[in-house]
Amino acid sequence: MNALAIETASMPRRRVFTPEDRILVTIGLYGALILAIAVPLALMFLWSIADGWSPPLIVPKDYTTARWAGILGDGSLIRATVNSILIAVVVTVLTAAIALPTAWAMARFPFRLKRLVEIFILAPVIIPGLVVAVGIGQVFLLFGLAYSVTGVILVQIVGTLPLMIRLMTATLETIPDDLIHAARSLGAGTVGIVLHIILPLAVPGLLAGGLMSFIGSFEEFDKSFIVGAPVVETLPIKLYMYLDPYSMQLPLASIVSFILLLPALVVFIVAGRILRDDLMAAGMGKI
Amino acid sequence: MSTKFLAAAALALAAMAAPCLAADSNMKNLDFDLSKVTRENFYDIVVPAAKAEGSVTMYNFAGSFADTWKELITRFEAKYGIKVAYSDVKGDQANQQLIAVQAAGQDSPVDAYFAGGGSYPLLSSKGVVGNISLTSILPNMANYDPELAKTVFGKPHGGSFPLVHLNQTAIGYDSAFVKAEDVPKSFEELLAWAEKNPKRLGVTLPAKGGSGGGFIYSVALNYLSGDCRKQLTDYNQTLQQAEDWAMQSKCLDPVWDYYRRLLAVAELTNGNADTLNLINNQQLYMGTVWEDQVMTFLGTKQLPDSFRLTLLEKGQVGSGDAMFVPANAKHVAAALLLIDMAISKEFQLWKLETKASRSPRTDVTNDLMPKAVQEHVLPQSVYPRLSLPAFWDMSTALAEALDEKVLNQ
Amino acid sequence: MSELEICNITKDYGPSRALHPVSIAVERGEFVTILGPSGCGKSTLLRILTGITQPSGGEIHLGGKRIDQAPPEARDVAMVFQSYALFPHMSVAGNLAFGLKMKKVRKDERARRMAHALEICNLAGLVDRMPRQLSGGQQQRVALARAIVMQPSLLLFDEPLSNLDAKLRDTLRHELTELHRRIGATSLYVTHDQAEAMAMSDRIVVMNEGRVVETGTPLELYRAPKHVFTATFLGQTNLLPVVARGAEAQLPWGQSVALDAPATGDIQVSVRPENIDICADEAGSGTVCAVSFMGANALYTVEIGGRRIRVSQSGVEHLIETGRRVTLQFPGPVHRLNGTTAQEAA
Amino acid sequence: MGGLLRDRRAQLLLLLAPGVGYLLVFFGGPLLSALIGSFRQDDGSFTLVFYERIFTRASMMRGLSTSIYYGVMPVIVSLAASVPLALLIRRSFFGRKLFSGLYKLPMAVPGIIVGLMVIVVFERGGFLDRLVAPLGLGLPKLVRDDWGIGVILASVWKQVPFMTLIITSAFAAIPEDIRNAARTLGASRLKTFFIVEVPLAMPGITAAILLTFIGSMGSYAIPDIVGPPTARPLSVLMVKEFNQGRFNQVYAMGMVLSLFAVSVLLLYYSLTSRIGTGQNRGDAS
Repeated sequence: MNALAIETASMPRRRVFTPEDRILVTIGLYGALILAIAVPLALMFLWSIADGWSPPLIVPKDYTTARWAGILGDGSLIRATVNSILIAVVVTVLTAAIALPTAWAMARFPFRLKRLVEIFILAPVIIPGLVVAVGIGQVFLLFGLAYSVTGVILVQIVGTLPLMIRLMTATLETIPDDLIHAARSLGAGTVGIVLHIILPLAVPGLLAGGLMSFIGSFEEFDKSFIVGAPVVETLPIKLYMYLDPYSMQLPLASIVSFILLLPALVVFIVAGRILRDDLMAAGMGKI
Repeated sequence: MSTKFLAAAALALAAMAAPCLAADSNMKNLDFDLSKVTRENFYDIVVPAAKAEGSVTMYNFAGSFADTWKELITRFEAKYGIKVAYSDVKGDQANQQLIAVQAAGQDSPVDAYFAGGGSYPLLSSKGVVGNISLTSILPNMANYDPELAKTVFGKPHGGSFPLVHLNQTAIGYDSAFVKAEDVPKSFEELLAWAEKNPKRLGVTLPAKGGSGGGFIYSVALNYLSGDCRKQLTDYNQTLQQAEDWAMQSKCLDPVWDYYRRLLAVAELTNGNADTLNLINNQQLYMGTVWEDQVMTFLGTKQLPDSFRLTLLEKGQVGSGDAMFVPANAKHVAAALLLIDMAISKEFQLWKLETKASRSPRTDVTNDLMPKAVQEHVLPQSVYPRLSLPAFWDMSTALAEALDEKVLNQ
Repeated sequence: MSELEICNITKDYGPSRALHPVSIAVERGEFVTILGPSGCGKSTLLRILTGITQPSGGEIHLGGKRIDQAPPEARDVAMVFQSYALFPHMSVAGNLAFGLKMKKVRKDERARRMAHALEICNLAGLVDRMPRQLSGGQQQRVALARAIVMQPSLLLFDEPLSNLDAKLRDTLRHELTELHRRIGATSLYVTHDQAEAMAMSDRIVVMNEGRVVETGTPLELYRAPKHVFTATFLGQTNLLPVVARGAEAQLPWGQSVALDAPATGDIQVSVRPENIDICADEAGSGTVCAVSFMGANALYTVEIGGRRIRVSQSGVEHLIETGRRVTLQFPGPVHRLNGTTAQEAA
Repeated sequence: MGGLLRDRRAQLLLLLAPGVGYLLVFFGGPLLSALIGSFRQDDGSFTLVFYERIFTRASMMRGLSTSIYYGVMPVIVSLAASVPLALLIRRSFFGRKLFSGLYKLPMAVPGIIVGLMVIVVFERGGFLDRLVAPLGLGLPKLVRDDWGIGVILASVWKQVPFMTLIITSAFAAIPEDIRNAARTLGASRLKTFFIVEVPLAMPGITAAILLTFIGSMGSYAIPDIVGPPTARPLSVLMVKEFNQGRFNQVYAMGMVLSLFAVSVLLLYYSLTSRIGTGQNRGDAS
């Protein structure tokens, strides 16, 4: 509701279009979308159920669901999925909790070296994940955190924190100082302000950051594997084996891709209504 | 009665002997006296100890082996009532994990690890392989290939790293496009065929797939002789020494020349599966392949039924994958029992029939395969006659040198 | 003791001083306006009163209690913000209830106070609206209601009308005055708009450059400002250096006028435009440079003795054209200013 | 306590502590140990040999230039696609809401799956080839091709939504009045776009360019799967070294890659001279 109003408010006047224009734009954009996203996905789906697909066949002649049944029939897959969901939820909540105070500082305190702190927060995005993962893996072994759910959660937060902090910073920057002052003069203490003013107003950022963190955690492989596998089994850890680039079998890899993509697909179809573009852009597209 | 007594005795012994055992082997979690175990008393000592442990953790590095091990585990759990915690892993990363654990002095997270045969030098140099002479104490290894019982691809392993599955690199071709009389029989003929059919031969990039790595080592074996060949097959070299030699030696010039001419007319591919996919797409007619992977792809109709395999004269390398007990494993007895069952004749036969997975047992032979399967595997005329042992460190070194000397020039 | 006593409050930002010792007293029920140009320190003072900003020195007493060290939520002070600062995620009712909930006011009491505030602010039909569904004037009234529902000892206004258009501002100004009369809350109102200040206040505190310049009723400050700043900031005026000789003084162009307070020597006087009469006279020493007709009156700019004097003539039937010669007359005594410095006189 | 909380310096540190502290411990620490590791032999002695290998080996040097190539090209192509897309999305069309949710999907697709998609569609003898074969046409090689066009395509596919999102917002943030002012002052629609809107949207666009560049340059799965086997970027070579257990070499390569990315960032900052304070945001009073 809120997002809706602001989105329309940010584009107050659009150029006037004739209905034909609209139809052309609609056809063009959706056409491009189908070609770029739907067709590859459809082809991958065909691969996942094809029973043999060689030239000159444009679509497979025979189909099988045996492979789907085989992968889905693996009982440990459910356990891994539950693990993944639980870990993703905890990671998302912790990420938000850790990010909020820091984002508040980044959004509302002027200080020297702020730029430097910004770069540092962005750094996990810049530095190749493998380097960090190997380093963390060895540090965790010393602390006894390796092969524990705790370790996996801790290491995944390194990946989700930067985006969350940036999204939250962008959100919190938009809260006027006066609102806080008004709340204080109306008798709200620090806790009251956080609970009644900041958190409710940070909801768009929390939603955006939360969804991205959830997907990020749900699909994370490298770091989770190095720290957690195989004692902690998440869905990607279970499935990435089928995606070994050098011996990847297209039919199996397609099935796995679909299972991994499912949450992202759902989120982004829903996201059109929840995620605020301006926030996402402000959080991600600013250096 | 006597079993029970023995078990109790073994446990008591283990309790007393544990500290000194830990000192002379790298298995600090032993709960029975390993040094007393022989092929004869194996089950008497190990079965009770394994049942006391109650469970065993197993890693599998090969994606294509998941259902194979599922079968083994079903049989194992039914027979011994010991729970198997099974995980599919990515070999390279699992290796690094075990190395890190070992370096940190912690217990191994896995008890029985089905690992790539080529990873032995790396794993053993980092102390990851448990010092247990499996090949001399496991009863089912009595009929084990004596060569493999002591060495793995030339490296002595003292029985600690026994292969439980063998596989073979080969030249695969679609017989619908390659006539029987055109099938190359030597490396020269292969090159000639490629020059006559440009971009129809797929060569897997050695760094990205064993079929390519095996091929480059096979080429080197084919062209080198005398002292050069001695150096090429000197298994005592470390990876670093092999790299230095591969980078500098003039011995390998014929290999580089061969590759330069071959790659001018062949397609360099990004992996074993990549080569097979292109053959399925009828873009390539011939390529470097793994025999067992071809079986898998045929089974899921990702290769035409007309696909055939052959080996070149002077030989191509074969490899294998081992199941071993990592250092400081926690359920050693159960792991021993599991490996013993994996190498049993019944299981090896089953594996051969369903997966074309060759066996290191001398009593499991090709002619036991069903006729229909035999058509799609290497014919008896070439296998095992033309199978040569792989030397993966050298292969890696050659792959790196190929990068510097041919691919990036 | 006054309801609100501000004693020697100072505020420093590093080496720069935003407030020099400022002292203001406000009586119970009084409506006092702090008037000054932007940057004069009036908003800082307001923030110090709410507790958002900490003073560097001085004391504040409200209802006999010292409050300058208390956190904002512990002060019995409510503020109407320039931006209204309505909570965008709460309805009108939610905004009003917020402070009451924070202060743990009982539910029935809360309902009673809210109903009262809604009624006197004319918001009865808007309780369930969200702030973004309200017009500027409505938002303003909600902000006001949110402050008065607290029944604070002190009500602060930070230029609450500056975001509204001229006509609405006028209406709301009247409503505010009316409202104040009804609830009688001790109020401190900050603005830079002198008309607003004069129309609404019991007293005005004029501030400039972090200091209180002078304090008085609107009438006093307009008619008899002590300082040049007050004279120029409140309405329009002509500042003239004169030579005083007792009750009389000589204007720069030689004309003699009466002084409202006797003096001798070089002093400065302030003459409001409406206190000068203008007559067309071919022999006059002044020349009309500009005329603007304002409806109720006409404004002339007259050049005389090398100076430009502004004259306002009300009830005009025909205008004197530019270029015409005129004479100026001063029917009453002119106002003598204090604190005149040579520089200011120039 | 109260006094401490009043002190803004203490407040700031307290607030920064969770996020920055977390990253210092779980990211900075490992990074530092990686940095030290990149200069250490196994026996603990100092060495430059891992860096020396990067800058002396033909494959590594080619890897570095390939990394840069795979960083730059997708940016150029993405930009060419994103700007028109962003301008179109501003318009009102049917199903706009659904579209703006769907087009972002690639942002969440792991690189390895993107590589798989490219193979499924573009592999020689694959779907497209078979589709156009009856017409007597042949497709150019897009997988494993020497120019890495497949890699660039895949990276673009993954980056366009991100760029479009940022550019759309950058344009949306320009007040309509400024646009109108330019038009009333006589600028044509096209001129308004290039002289007024593009410069105003530039900060957003450059940020998108930089992040896309860093993202594409460091990506591993896509060039590994669809890139040519000969020219492999540093990221792919790094994983190869990891698989062989040469952690120190991995660290050194990671440092070189990171250093490159960071220096591009710093160059950007020095060009826009924004480093240091960051006083432009936050209210001091």
